[in-house]
Amino acid sequence: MNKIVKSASEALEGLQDAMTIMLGGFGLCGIPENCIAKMVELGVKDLTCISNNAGVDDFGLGLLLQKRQIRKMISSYVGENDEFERQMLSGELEVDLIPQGSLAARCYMGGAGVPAFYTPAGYGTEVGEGKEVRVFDGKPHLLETALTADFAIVKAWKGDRFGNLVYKGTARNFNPAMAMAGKITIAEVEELVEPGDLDPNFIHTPGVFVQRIFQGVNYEKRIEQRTIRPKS
Amino acid sequence: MNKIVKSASEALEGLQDAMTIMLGGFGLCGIPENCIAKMVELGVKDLTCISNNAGVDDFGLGLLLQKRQIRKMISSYVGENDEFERQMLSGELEVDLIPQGSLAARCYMGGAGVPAFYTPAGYGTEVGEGKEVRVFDGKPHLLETALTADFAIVKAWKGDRFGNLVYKGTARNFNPAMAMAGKITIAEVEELVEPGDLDPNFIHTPGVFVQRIFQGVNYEKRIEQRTIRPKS
Amino acid sequence: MLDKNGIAQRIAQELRDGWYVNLGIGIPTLVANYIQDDINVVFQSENGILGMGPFPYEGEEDADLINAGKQTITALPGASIFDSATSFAMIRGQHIQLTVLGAMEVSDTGDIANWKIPGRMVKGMGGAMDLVASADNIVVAMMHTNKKGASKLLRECSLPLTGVKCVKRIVTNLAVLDISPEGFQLIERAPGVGVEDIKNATEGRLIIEGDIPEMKF
Amino acid sequence: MLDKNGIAQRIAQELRDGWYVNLGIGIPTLVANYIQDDINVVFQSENGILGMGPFPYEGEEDADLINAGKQTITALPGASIFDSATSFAMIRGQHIQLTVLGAMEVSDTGDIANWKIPGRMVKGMGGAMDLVASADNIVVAMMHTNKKGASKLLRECSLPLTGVKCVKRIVTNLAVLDISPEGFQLIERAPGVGVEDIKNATEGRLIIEGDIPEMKF
Repeated sequence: MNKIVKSASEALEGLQDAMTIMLGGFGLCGIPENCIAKMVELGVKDLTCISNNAGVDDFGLGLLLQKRQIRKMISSYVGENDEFERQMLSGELEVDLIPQGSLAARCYMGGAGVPAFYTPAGYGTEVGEGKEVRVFDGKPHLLETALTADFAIVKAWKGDRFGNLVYKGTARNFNPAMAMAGKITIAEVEELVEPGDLDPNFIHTPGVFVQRIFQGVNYEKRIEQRTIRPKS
Repeated sequence: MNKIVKSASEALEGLQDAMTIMLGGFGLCGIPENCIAKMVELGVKDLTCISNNAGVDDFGLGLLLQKRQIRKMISSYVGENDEFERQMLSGELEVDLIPQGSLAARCYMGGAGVPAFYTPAGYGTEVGEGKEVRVFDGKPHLLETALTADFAIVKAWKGDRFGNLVYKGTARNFNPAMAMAGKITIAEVEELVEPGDLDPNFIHTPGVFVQRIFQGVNYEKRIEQRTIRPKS
Repeated sequence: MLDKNGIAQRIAQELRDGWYVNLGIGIPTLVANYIQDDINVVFQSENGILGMGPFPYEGEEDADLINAGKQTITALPGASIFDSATSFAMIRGQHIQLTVLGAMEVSDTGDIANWKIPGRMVKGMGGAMDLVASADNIVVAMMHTNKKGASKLLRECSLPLTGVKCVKRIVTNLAVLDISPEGFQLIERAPGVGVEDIKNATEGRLIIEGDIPEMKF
Repeated sequence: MLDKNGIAQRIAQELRDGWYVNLGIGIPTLVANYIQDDINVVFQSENGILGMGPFPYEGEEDADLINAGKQTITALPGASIFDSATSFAMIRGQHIQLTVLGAMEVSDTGDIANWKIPGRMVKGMGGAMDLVASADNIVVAMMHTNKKGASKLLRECSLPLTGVKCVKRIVTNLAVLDISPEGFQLIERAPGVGVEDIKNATEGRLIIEGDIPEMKF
């Protein structure tokens, strides 16, 4: 069992125009930097990208937006991103905004084989328009459907050749749920370790969810809001 | 924030006849031995117990069955248990058998605020009788509802006074999902540790799900099927 | 009349020992500065942490440890980190006792609008819709009126909704109000603010019963 | 004619390098003894482990490390342990490539009955209903006939079902058969077993096309 590929290039083999891609990360934290860079280089286009955020102008998914490789974004918050705004307002970019918890659950359910579920989030708002409403215990809920993707691309801290992954800090975020929901799941990791180095008791993503894994290079790990307190 | 109670007795304060109780464990592995023993002593009765299994005649939930404290069992597999069989056939004990994956998911969903979801398990069988069927992607699914409990009682390896828990090996099983689904969740642990001793990155059950925690005593950890191989 | 810090300070009085609390961006974030010494609360950030601590000292920022506002943070002893699906399982499953968030408008039936202004760039709802649909206890921190002086406490929201019938309490620069079946129930006045001031600044139905005490700090 | 070990050995040939496999209790468990040297498979046990290894040496049993049959096991390097909800997320989400399980009856449309005999004590379906409803690839390991000599490969199951239209392949002491739209498609004969023997032992529709090869070991 060896899921190791040499590089982002090999990991992305089979990636085609118009595919649906999930990308882990929250803001710029825990994003698959190597694969995003390679996707820019490959020039695939008309992508549907499922990602909580859309990066900033010059980093993260913003890089794909600048090259107009994304046709549709499925996100919960698209933050400060001038190019995103321009494309959205001009109609070049289709945008589907989803409550963050529903987005996370829809990815998890997609990976877990649950095609639909009920959640109270978004009832009575435009998110609920056209969706089935059902009342449970006196409270109205929306029927939400699962999401899956042709490729799910996640970033982890450490991984082994079985595809077992551990994440660091809040860089975990959407990565585990999306790892479950890819037809092909690619994990880029900061460090490849030997099987057995990761304690089986403390693995965040079991290898069964991962098809390809590689050790990334040159992580920038940019900080969006560097907030500090004075040493008193 | 201190959720530590002195004993099983204090942990079970408020437990009353006819309540619904979830109990973690798979077979006799990872069961809350201290709380079960205390429940026998307290003599609460007419309980509805949600647990994957029903113990054996003289251990685990079998102890509560022997004292006829359980009115209804919700389980996936009730194994080798003569007293269980006798009570079930005589009609003293009501039994609701649920596919194991649906049972785990129904507890998880109960904790996660998802009142209902669709699963393919059990479609076309007696498990599906009376349940809504809906076809997704050509495949029929059953609508299953979430489970919650007045008390969820779980067994963990280590825990701290915030209620953070880690489990050991396959003693994890149903414990994390049930911990999420209790109105009051009690964790009995083999070892209480100081906050910060558990790496925040590797906590299985975040403390928010746990209301009471105590260090158990005299764990027997009985093995049901002791299987070994010869040293070659 | 209160400033933003005053609103945060008043909301801090709502916190109870042992509560898990989610603070939204803006005024709600300031609430953490006013926790009373004798209570312990745990802050959740919906990107995946319980036990969020203060900002790091300079040089100790960790790109892999941020809050939902994308700010660098620290983790306190007893913290736990989890993924987004688990985080919203906590929220949706009502394991978080209190959510404090800002609003552009609130209706007197407890509807809230805080994510979208038609004609302006939409950034998205983030976790707000999940939070307001789920939490038992939702306190809104907001200014009573907008920059033009128009009331933000309305009979009905004019902006696209974030959630319906979900707000429990509103703390503004002028008052504390609860959502009652009959409308905004006036609970407290801000220091130096009269009932008439609040009446004038409130478009929705306002219920005033007996003497309305001034907030205590 | 095959014995239980022979059935397991034949099923082992179905395994492909890199597959994740769930083996049920009984004959399926024996499959693990016959994995070819040149392939790597990972065994899942639905109580929460991937990378299940052989039984422990005497004295090394760990009460906290068991399989779904409640037997003490070991974990191989690269194993991972998870909770029941995650385990069935894997199963339901079709991340496990092959499920092997026993059956009391199979119908020629792929229905399976293996959990309940009316009038007898019911032990429960455990994970079987989730497994058969989800797996892409379900192989049944069973004896072709029951102890009274009656066929267990039927036109329709008489016992309560575990799942409908889910079985892909059946390996018995007599034959390998696939579920086709027309019924049981005979694929291979067990050593020394003739087509007539299989016909006589099969109550459901049996499709025999061309020469039926003997199993190779």
